Amino acid sequence: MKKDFPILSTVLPNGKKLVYLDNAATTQKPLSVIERISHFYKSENANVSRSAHYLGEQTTVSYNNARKAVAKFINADEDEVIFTSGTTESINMIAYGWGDPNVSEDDEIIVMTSEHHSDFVPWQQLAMRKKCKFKVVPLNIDGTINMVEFKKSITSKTKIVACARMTNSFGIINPVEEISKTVHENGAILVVDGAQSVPSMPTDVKNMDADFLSFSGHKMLGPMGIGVLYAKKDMLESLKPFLTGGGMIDEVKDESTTFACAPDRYEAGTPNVEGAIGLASAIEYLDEIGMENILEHERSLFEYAYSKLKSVDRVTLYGPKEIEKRAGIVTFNIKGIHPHDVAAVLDSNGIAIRSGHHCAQPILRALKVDFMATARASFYIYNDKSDVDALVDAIEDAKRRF
Amino acid sequence: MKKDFPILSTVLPNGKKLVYLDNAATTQKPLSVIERISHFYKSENANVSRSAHYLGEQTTVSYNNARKAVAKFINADEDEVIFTSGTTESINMIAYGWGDPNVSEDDEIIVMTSEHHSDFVPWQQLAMRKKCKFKVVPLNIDGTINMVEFKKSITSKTKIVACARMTNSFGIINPVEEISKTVHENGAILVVDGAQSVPSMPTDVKNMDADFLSFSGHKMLGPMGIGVLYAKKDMLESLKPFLTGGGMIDEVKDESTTFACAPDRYEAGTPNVEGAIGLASAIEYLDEIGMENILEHERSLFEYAYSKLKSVDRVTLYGPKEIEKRAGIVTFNIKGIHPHDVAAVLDSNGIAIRSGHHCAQPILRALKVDFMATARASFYIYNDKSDVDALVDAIEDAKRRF
Amino acid sequence: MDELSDLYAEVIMDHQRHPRNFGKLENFDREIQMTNSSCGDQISLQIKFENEKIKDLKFTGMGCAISMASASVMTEVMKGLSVKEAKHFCDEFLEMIREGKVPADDLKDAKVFSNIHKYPMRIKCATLAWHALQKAIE
Amino acid sequence: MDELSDLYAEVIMDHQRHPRNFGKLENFDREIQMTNSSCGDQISLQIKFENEKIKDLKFTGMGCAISMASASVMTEVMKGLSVKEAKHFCDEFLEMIREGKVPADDLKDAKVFSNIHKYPMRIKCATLAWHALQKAIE
Ligand SMILES: Cc1ncc(COP(=O)(O)O)c(C=O)c1O
Ligand SMILES: Cc1ncc(COP(=O)(O)O)c(C=O)c1O
Repeated sequence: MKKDFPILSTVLPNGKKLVYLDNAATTQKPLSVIERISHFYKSENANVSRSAHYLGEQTTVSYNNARKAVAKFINADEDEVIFTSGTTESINMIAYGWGDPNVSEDDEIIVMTSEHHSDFVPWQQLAMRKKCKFKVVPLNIDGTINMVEFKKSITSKTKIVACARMTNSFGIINPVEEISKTVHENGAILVVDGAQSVPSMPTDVKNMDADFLSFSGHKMLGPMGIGVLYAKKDMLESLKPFLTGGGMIDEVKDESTTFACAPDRYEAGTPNVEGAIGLASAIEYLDEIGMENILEHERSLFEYAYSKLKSVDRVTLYGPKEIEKRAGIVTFNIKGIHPHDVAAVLDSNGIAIRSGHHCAQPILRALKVDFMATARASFYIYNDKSDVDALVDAIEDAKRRF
Repeated sequence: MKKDFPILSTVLPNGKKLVYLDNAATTQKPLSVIERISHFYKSENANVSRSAHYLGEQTTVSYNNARKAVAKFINADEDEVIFTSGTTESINMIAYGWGDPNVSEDDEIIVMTSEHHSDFVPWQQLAMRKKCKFKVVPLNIDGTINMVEFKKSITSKTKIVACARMTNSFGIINPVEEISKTVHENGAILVVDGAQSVPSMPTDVKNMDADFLSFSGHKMLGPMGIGVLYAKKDMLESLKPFLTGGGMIDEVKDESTTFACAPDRYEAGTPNVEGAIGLASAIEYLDEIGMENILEHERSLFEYAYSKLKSVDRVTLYGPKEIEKRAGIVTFNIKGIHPHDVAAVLDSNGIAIRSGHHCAQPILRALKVDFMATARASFYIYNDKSDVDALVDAIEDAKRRF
Repeated sequence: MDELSDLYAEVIMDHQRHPRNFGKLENFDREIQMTNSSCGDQISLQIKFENEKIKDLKFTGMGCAISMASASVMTEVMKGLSVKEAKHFCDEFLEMIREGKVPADDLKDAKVFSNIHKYPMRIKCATLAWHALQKAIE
Repeated sequence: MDELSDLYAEVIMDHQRHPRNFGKLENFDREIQMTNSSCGDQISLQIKFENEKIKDLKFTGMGCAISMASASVMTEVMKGLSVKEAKHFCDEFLEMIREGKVPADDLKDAKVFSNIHKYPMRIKCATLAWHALQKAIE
């Protein structure tokens, strides 16, 4: 499979072969996606919907088909799929578009301590705008959600619960089905951050009963600058258009504007057609492998890495041990070496990992993680055991140097 | 030059050669831009800033260089350049990020009747949120701004004036320097919509003294999904971060969040690096031609088309006659034929134009334009006189058929 | 002629030039306004019912040849139909346009729009009046 | 060794292992906290002035080898300098790091960071403490 990804044959200036283990940050693109983008600009490109000529028709059809492909991929209806620029914009769109008109001072908003900043700060800021309660659910020592505490914190005043299906810090798969039940029993809505889960496991919005789901194209083989907001049909009534402008209006008068129907009403301005068709092409590639197989593959690499690293001196591994709670992310620290220095030594060995707070300061603070930072190796479809071996060797190199 | 643009050699299924005259909607991409994008995904792609490895470094350097290129192109400082997903998002970012915290009930917001919906609706909605006055400046009969009325409408209560430097409906170049003076004398801020002007003429933010300027990559040879918000340094104090999340924070605590410095604080989430470097590559191409030359080229095609069409029976041309008020957009109607049908006949002749309201209903309503819609042919760097000849011939064909 | 006659068939051009039932009813039971937001086409439809039947209907509007001809044809074929028949007719028409399905029943003049499904950008034009009718009788 | 010794020079490793002036001052005139938001490195810097001179300074913080060593070196070279000299020294250091400029003056141990400008992702690490000082004496 590596040969489908041109970048994976990169050799660093120092002669080392690239081993890309930073997939939770962004994934590499197969040739089919890269070529789909080129083909778009070489033979289809026009503005969408409003230009009734040959190219405009090509583009509009491709864009609509991309929406259908995304809808099918997550088991949603077409009208429930809104294209955005990424997970962060999707979540802000819910916070402003649904939160602002529907949340008031007496309400409560609940997030998990393990949320990514993009699924934490927008809710915190919404709570600040509304002067309402903002509850952060504590974690167990292994970084999983403390479900007892979560169930205690939710009340009839809770309006919104935000939760990632998979965390980016430790790669923990949260029990969203169970959370969803509790949320709906209490009359709140569930907003799921799928930035990590959608690329790595099967997604069925009806099964998990999410009211909103967000994810990013670039983390699942697609191009940058495209993301998705899934909004359950029932929510479309109460979801206010957030960005306004061309393409989302029905009629503009001096005093007032009427808006188009969903999904158009939520897509102001020229959409990123390139991004949408690139994402659709990525989905085609993923579907061919099968999302079940992807999860299994990630887990097998995780288990292999975990079993090798757990006995390595000075190495601390974060997160739960149970494989069913995890996907392909190994988060660790080496005693006495700051993760940035770990990353630098690994990089000199050709190995690309991420170091730092991973946009997840609350969990690092809560678990009192050394340096308030970690190293993180994250696997994807094109990684194999030899990549893990290279990682382990490089960790030994880091230990020797520091 | 046409050979730099692969799509321009398209032959339609009916055997007609493509003549692309829908450039005000979106432009085609030169091979250099298409290949820059492929190259990025084939050998540089990573997440920006936070991934300290070989690819992360490549990507970060390319992204920063793209910002420098954009800054230089409009004579701004690097910190004043914020990447967005397009003009529409840029304008919304000002309306929410500057408008909401700085406008109150007693204030006034002024826009021109000729604004694009993306530079009209966000201001109208802001005024509605704030319950403040929303003034729409009337036009002269030729669609230019009535400057006497504009100067009468502005008062010491005016907070924001929004104006396109070039309109997309008729391609009129507005006197922003003069408007800017009046706006600042009255203590208001000037928000310039550069979606049409930045691609077609030299831009110097210091010269025009804009407080904010927005534009889109896709209208200037760049990819879709990338845009720019220029914010004058003085405005950064009062411009609140609008989208929140990863990458724009300084420190996240449960109770509060501190934000990073500009421009990072305004770029939440994984940025569209592909888009930014694609735009930088487009700017390189444009710079080689020279923006002065581009304006001159567009005007020469406009004059040629205007002189041919003005004597054609049944054809109505919109907008001022003075060439110094125009760039390469010819807006017209044919008596008795709806512009959609005009576009369909032209399309069958291989000619791509746009028909409809061009996201500019207010001007069409104000000028009582037939059908509340027009046909619009818009030229760009790769068009030539033979394209205009083909347009004129196809107009005759439409007249024969209807 | 050429491939354009696919789109602008004789019958369509005739209805466009001489729209039937164009205007306002003196007496009507239901009035529907609808716009096609992407292109700006507008229609206003008035209907007079009698005994669960469409006794009379008229339209006014602004739009391209396809949307005006389609409205004209629609009013012509609908006049006199029962509400149930009209609904069925609408469904058949919309399936023909959107999916290219050959209609089971005789759609009369409305059949001339069968080529439209090959022109995805014009589907909304051809269906606007029919959507307005659907809304009026739902 | 290999190219990594470019980045982690002996002197840097030494300062990282044994940071100088690490801790808190009993008495200080100015305290500055600074974070590198992209990677989370933090520094807290305390300074005691006397006669327009930096009489004493100490730091605490958390960060990578580069940022900690750079803070340690900075405190060492700055102790005893006049505010004016310190400002100048800072400017020279930052130009060396950011643009790779060979410093006109003798930057003493601070020169070991001259390779950092080849590592754009580490520039912020190497300059954090110096920015904190700049802010303290501006
Ligand atoms: C004058 C003007 N303003 C704003 C826009 C909106 O730009 P975008 O659709 O790229 O957001 C456009 C183009 O559609 C335009 O021509
Ligand atoms: C769990 C999670 N949520 C949200 C985000 C934000 O996604 P993006 O940066 O693509 O907007 C990320 C990735 O950075 C993530 O891993």
